[in-house]
Amino acid sequence: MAGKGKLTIARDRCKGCGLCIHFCPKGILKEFLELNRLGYRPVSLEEEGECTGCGICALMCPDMVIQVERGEGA
Amino acid sequence: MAGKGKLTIARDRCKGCGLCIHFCPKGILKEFLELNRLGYRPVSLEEEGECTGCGICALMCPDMVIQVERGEGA
Amino acid sequence: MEAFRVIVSGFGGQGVLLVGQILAYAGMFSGKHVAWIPSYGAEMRGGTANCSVIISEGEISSPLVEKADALLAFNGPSLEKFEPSLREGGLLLMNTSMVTGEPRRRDVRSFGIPANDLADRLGNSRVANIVMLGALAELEPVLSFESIMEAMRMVLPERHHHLLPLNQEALKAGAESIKEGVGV
Amino acid sequence: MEAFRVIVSGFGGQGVLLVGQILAYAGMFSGKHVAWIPSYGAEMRGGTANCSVIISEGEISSPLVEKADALLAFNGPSLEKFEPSLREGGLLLMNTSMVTGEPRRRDVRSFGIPANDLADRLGNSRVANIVMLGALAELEPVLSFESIMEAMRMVLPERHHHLLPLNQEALKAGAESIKEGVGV
Amino acid sequence: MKTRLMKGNEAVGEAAVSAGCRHYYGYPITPQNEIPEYLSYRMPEVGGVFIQSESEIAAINMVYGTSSTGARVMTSSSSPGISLKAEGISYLAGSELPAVIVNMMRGGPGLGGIQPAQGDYFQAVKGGGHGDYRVIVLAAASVQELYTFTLLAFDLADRYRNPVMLLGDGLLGQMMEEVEIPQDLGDDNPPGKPWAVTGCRGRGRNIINSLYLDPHKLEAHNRKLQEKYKGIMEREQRFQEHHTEDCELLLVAYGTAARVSRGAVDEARALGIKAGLFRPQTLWPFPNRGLKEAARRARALLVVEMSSGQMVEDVNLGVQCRLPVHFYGRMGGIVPSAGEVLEEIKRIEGGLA
Amino acid sequence: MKTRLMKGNEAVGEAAVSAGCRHYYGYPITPQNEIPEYLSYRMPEVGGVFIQSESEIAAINMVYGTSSTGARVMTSSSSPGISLKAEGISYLAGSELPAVIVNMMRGGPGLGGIQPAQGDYFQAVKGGGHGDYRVIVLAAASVQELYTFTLLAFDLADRYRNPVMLLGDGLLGQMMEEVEIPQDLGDDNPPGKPWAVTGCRGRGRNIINSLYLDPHKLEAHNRKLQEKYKGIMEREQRFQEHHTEDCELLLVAYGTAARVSRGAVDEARALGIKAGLFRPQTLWPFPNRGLKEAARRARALLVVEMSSGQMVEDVNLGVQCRLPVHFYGRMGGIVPSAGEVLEEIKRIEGGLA
Amino acid sequence: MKVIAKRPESLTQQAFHYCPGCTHGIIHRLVAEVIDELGEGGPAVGIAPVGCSVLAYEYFNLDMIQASHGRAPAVATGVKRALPDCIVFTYQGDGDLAAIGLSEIVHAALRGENFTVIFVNNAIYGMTGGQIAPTTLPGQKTTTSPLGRDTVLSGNPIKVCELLATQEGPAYLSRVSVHSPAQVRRARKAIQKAFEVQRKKQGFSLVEILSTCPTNWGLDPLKSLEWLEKEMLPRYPLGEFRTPGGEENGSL
Amino acid sequence: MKVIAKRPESLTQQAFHYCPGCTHGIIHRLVAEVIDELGEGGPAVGIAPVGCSVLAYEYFNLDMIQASHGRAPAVATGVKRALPDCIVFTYQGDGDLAAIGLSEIVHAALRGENFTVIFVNNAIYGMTGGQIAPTTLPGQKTTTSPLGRDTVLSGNPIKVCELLATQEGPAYLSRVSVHSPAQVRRARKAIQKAFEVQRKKQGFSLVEILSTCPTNWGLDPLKSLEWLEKEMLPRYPLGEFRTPGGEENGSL
Ligand SMILES: Cc1ncc(C[n+]2csc(CCOP(=O)(O)OP(=O)(O)O)c2C)c(N)n1
Ligand SMILES: Cc1ncc(C[n+]2csc(CCOP(=O)(O)OP(=O)(O)O)c2C)c(N)n1
Ligand code: SF4
Ligand code: SF4
Ligand code: SF4
Ligand code: SF4
Ligand code: SF4
Ligand code: SF4
Ligand SMILES: [Mg+2]
Ligand SMILES: [Mg+2]
Repeated sequence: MAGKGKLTIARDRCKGCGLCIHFCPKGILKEFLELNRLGYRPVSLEEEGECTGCGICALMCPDMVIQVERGEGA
Repeated sequence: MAGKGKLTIARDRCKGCGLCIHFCPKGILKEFLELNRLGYRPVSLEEEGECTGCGICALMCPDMVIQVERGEGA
Repeated sequence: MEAFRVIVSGFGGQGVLLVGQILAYAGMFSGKHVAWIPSYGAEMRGGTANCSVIISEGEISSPLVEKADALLAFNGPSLEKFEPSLREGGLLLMNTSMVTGEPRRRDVRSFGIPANDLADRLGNSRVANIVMLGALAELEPVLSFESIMEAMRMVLPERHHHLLPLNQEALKAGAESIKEGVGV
Repeated sequence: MEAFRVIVSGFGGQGVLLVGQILAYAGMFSGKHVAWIPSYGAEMRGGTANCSVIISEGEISSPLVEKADALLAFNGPSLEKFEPSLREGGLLLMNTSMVTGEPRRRDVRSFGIPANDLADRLGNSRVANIVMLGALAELEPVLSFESIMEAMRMVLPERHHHLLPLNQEALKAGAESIKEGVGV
Repeated sequence: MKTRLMKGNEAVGEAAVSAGCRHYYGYPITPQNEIPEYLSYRMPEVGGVFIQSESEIAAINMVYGTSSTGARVMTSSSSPGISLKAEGISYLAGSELPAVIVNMMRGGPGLGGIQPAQGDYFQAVKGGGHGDYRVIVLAAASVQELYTFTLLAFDLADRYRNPVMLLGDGLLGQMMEEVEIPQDLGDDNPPGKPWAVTGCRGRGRNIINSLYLDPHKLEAHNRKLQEKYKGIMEREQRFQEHHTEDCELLLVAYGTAARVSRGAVDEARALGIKAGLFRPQTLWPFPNRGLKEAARRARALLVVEMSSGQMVEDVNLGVQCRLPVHFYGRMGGIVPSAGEVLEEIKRIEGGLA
Repeated sequence: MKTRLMKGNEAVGEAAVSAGCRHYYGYPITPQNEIPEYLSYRMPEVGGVFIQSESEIAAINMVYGTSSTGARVMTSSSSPGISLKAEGISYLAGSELPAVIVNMMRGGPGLGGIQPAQGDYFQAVKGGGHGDYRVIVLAAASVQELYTFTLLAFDLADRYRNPVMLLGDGLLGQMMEEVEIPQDLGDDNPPGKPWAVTGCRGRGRNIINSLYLDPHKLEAHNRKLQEKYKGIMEREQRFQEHHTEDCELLLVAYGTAARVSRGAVDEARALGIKAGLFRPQTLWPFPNRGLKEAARRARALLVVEMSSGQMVEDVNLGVQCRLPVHFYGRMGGIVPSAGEVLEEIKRIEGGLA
Repeated sequence: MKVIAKRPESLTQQAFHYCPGCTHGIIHRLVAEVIDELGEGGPAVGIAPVGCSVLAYEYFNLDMIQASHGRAPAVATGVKRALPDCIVFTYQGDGDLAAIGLSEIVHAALRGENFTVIFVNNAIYGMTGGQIAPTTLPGQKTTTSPLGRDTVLSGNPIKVCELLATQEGPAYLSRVSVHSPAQVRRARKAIQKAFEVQRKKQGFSLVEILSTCPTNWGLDPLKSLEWLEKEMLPRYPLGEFRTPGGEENGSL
Repeated sequence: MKVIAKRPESLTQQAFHYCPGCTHGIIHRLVAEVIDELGEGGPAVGIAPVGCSVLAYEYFNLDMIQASHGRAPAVATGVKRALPDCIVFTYQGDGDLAAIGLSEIVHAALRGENFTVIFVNNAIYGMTGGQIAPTTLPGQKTTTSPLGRDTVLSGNPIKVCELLATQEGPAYLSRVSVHSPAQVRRARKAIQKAFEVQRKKQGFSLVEILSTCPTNWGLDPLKSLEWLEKEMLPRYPLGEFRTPGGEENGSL
């Protein structure tokens, strides 16, 4: 089941709230170390291949930082 | 049982609304024919002796026109 | 007369404001300028009500009646309250069915009209106000009978127009009472 | 100097307003007139925050700092925003742990203080603001070390007084960093 | 042109309908209840909306909503009710929304009384609400003017995207006079409202707003408003004169007080006193130009108000304090009589002679 | 006498407590939130009552209730919130109830902004509410004055049975300055309140009321109020002067604008320009007497306001339009700089020379 | 002879200005009688905002406050917080309490302010001449609903007791009527209870009293009582909606 | 690849000013998604009064109105009566709707005005810096209840859905939350339903959404969600309180 998702993260819009990280069922989102333009540590996807494209991270992100795509049957 | 009540009617304060007349269980209150100072036909007690002093007329009078006294066991 | 000023006063429910409005319409239909001012307020309904009317050849500056040419007093308190507002030589019309007291003014022309009794005789005590109006029309030539009838047609809602004849009778009864010289 | 004017600016949460208050208290304890003005607003919390402080021998007429004698810039945006407000020859203190850009002004005296790093070294990154304050105190004789310590006692709630030694360390670290000449 | 006998309050209601206003929101208060009462049956007749709102505040905010959509809208009240609309009026002005607000003034302060008064001049003219804004204020002096000024109010509101207040008083609202209903019911060419909120479709989105967190933007917005107000001051001063050509004593009064004063002027003329009357029809913009002109020959002014003296300040400013400005006022719902005003005229005339 | 560093808003809160005020009702609004926040813990400490009311209207009416009982009471807000209190303030004035109302002004109109402004001068001074009434208006220019004027406000309110408004702005409310807490906390001999409603016992009943249905009674009531206002105008004009002895150009400004102007005056003096500053501390009553005196030698006036120009009308009236009155204003939350004002001074001075 | 019924001490000698047969008068008397009974229980302060009862300060022989339209609960809050041992009540109409003053009454109830509200529901704006009220019945004609209240346009009548009963805060909520001698006696009991709750500092108490407006209903006083019984009662069921003990009785 | 989650059309590109982790952002997105779906269903107008969401006019890609504090329901009434076929919604905070604007919301509901209310209950005044709200929980510390809400002094929190559900008028009333993915999905459904009710002209609809305020609660975003679940849910049970069909479900 793993590996059908693709994330696009607008890193400069992320406020580092951590909600996506907490709720990702695969635990593959992490805090990035460098500050972004806004002064926050934005999120980043650690293990790209593991993402299922479930969309939960985007569902919980208050700032629409994450766009999720999922492979259609692929 | 009849005949224990005594009414004092402040006729000049009566607005002729008729509530006391309607609710008197003995049906002994009537509209007076002459207009009072306020331009209303005030109430008057027709058959003094019949009044039981039940106080209902005073209970329903919005203008406290009627003072009721009742004979104590007398 | 350049302008004719009337005060109409009585208990609420006596049709006092209506009489004033009829006067105003009648004035307007006669091509005059008019102003009608009601009392308004939060006083007890069924308390006193009054209005004033000015019928004038020229534009009306102050719409308030300071000195009235005529007073229609429908009850005792009205007489008391507005008698002083009459100009010298003005008309004082009292509804003697309700007014028991005597006017104090001696410098005015006083008339007593048993308006309620006359109205009762016509079968409807509610036209007492029109009786008073008839009396005024008889005394004050500024108002033609026709313009008053026209005004009544205007003021009465369509559905009450069957009452117009009755009102016409009332007008006449009022006028008659003056002709018969019930003057005080 | 008749009056000393400072702007302190950074992200919300960096203790910017507090540094300003400590400055103001320190000024007051030195017998000066002071005025402290915070930015306030409905902007995003965690957005920028700033305050200005005037410490003056005489009464302060306009409490606004039009030209600052010193700027404490805790982050990049602050540097950008307030650099133009510095007077010629003024003091520019940058927290180089957060400010990555370069100052554009060449007519001021610039100093870089790695405040967060120094604070981390003291075991508590939250005292980075005090490190910056220490640097300023080192550069600007109007503020005695003692009056600043007294001010901190005033500003810190009683229950946090056990942190005073740490803050004293932070002050010193800031002062040291200047002495060591980290100036840009 | 048709002539009808109408109550002032009804004239306002009917004029609103004639002006194409199809939305009225208001809360009862004496002495203007005939406005909502009239419109409660008239609006449904013309497919319009009448809501007796839960409060004056709700009413002015419903006005804000309907005005945002570009539709003509009116509310009415009397003194205490107008006070409650202060915040809403400031918002309307700030968001540049057209709206007509009627105040049939009564005696104050507080609950006061319900008889005619003019104690709300300051509130109307200087702005009862917060901030730098202006409301165009029309002061009617007859039922006829209540009618025509209502039409005018809608036109001005749309033309300037600004709230317009129509001032009357209990007497004007309650009295009946003949009204000539004009054929021409106002602006031939009302401005379009491309700014209106209608649910954007095929155009950029519209925003109705008075918030500018950046003080520079808020200042720019205010400067724009002030420019607009300047234009209104240039163009919209309205007044009426009576015997001002040669007058030595110039009375200044508006609304009911002006009618009484007119009577007094006529009586004074009959006595050979050269009195005249200047009647502002717009209270803001105050007709300074006309006043200066009318006062050219005057040796003194007499301001008559049904208040403790409020417009008198603007009259003083209008004549640059160059002439003695006397004041005669009644308060609490008392309408001065022409006789009283005449006495005052004689007194001043005596002093002048 | 102790010196403390305080925020303006806190100084108001603490001064209220010092004045014996034990009842505060208010609703949050920037930039005055520190007043309710401070009092939410301070009032319980001194056995007082703090209620964050459901609205500004509720707050002003709670004030009405507590004031009726004779207790000292305060509310505070900022511009839009003050507009909502307009009806309540008119009621307080009409019923002659003492109360202290604080307005930390912000930019308007409408929602406007939250930065310091002075656009509510008209509202405060001419009365935002309906009817003929006056509110004593104190304008502080420092945190110290916020403190002392709060004390003064309570005294004046009680002395005249009248609401008193204390005007500040966002800057004064938010800034910290040193405050000397005086030993003498106000009136030694505050008037008794035999009129207060306390649940009558062994005395005639008391009634708090502003309703007079009979216009003659309402007029009499108004005359009584006007008499009182006249007395206040006589006795309570307050102002401060700076270099007015010999000034040729007199600046007039209050509050924050006055501080900036004072700086500008000092800089002008340094340039040899004979500028001076007249700072009204009471906006109503406006200190006409002091102004006339201060303007004696002046050849021109410059009014500086953080508004489009409101007090400028009263200044014109105050000097009887005998001198050119210039105006410099910033709006929308912008505080003018001393430099800007100095430029204006130079410009006018150039014209005079 | 024993006096059965007479003018209570807590009323002045001033004659009411109310219209003939208007039950405001009955309700005034009941409130005054209950306050009389409190005796040592209380110095009292009454607060009447705007409505036909605006002149209540002339009638109640107590310290009285005239308040702005709808705001009596806020004024009462200010009074009671300053005079916690004084009996405080408001006397409010339905336009006053349920239209312009809705927020104030709900929040006073939520805060559990310890005063008593006498809420006179006559389904109309009496004082201003008979406009629609929040409590006007569907179909009822008023001067601003000339064809009868259309619920699609003007909405549905508000049920105040029901509304308040959903919240914690109020200690006593009751709806009574005065359309018959028996009901008048019950109304009196409810008022007694409400003041008792206040005296015991149990919190907010409100008695909603269905009342007539013969003048603006266009009915004579007797027909008005009948109309009240026939039309209002089904919409506004009588009963206790909240008691301090919790033994509510929705259909007393 | 299919796009599962992206920025809805009904939002502009403007970044929110909300604090990190503030769920106002989630709620904005849900509303925008539902409006996207309406498609031909509606030109829409949104109304945001004052509160942290005052800048909503910068975020919703729609015709927008900024309204005065608490009065959005009155403004929406004015809009909807003029544009009966336009979708109209208000977006209000708990201070806005339940304190200063209580009267407006109740009366809009009573009138059955056909618009949708998005009611964001975060138990505090976010924008002004964390003062007590009518919905603040007993014991909760705020800047004006520094020792925690004392119900004796400040009263009890208001339950808006329960309050409105006692009256005829509202067609749809629901309380949802956004503290977990499952709840966010449910919240979305409720919002859909509310707009659907409006589109069908069934009347007034309101969705109360329990939301966080990490900044003023003094908790990090995650702890805030936990606090919401643990503290707010027991006070504010989720569920539908009114549906047009009548199948209310007090504990959905
Ligand atoms: C702010 C304000 N708005 C409106 C009014 C006018 N007004 C006075 S009483 C009243 C309503 C009266 O109705 P209600 O409260 O039901 O009392 P009732 O007269 O029926 O007993 C209104 C609208 C007012 N005095 N003040
Ligand atoms: C008339 C008025 N009073 C007060 C304010 C200040 N104010 C702005 S938002 C707000 C409350 C915000 O709280 P809430 O409605 O719960 O929204 P949140 O910020 O929590 O989302 C207040 C009191 C105002 N703008 N206008
Ligand atoms: S789409 Fe699902 S699996 Fe992929 S990162 Fe987001 S939450 Fe994790
Ligand atoms: S939820 Fe959004 S804002 Fe928060 S950390 Fe994740 S991407 Fe960033
Ligand atoms: S006391 Fe009873 S019996 Fe006697 S008149 Fe009155 S109601 Fe009738
Ligand atoms: S009830 Fe009272 S007012 Fe009415 S008729 Fe009887 S005595 Fe007169
Ligand atoms: S108008 Fe109605 S409520 Fe008012 S006194 Fe008359 S009958 Fe009673
Ligand atoms: S203050 Fe609270 S509600 Fe407002 S944006 Fe920040 S977290 Fe959200
Ligand atoms: Mg009623
Ligand atoms: Mg909130």
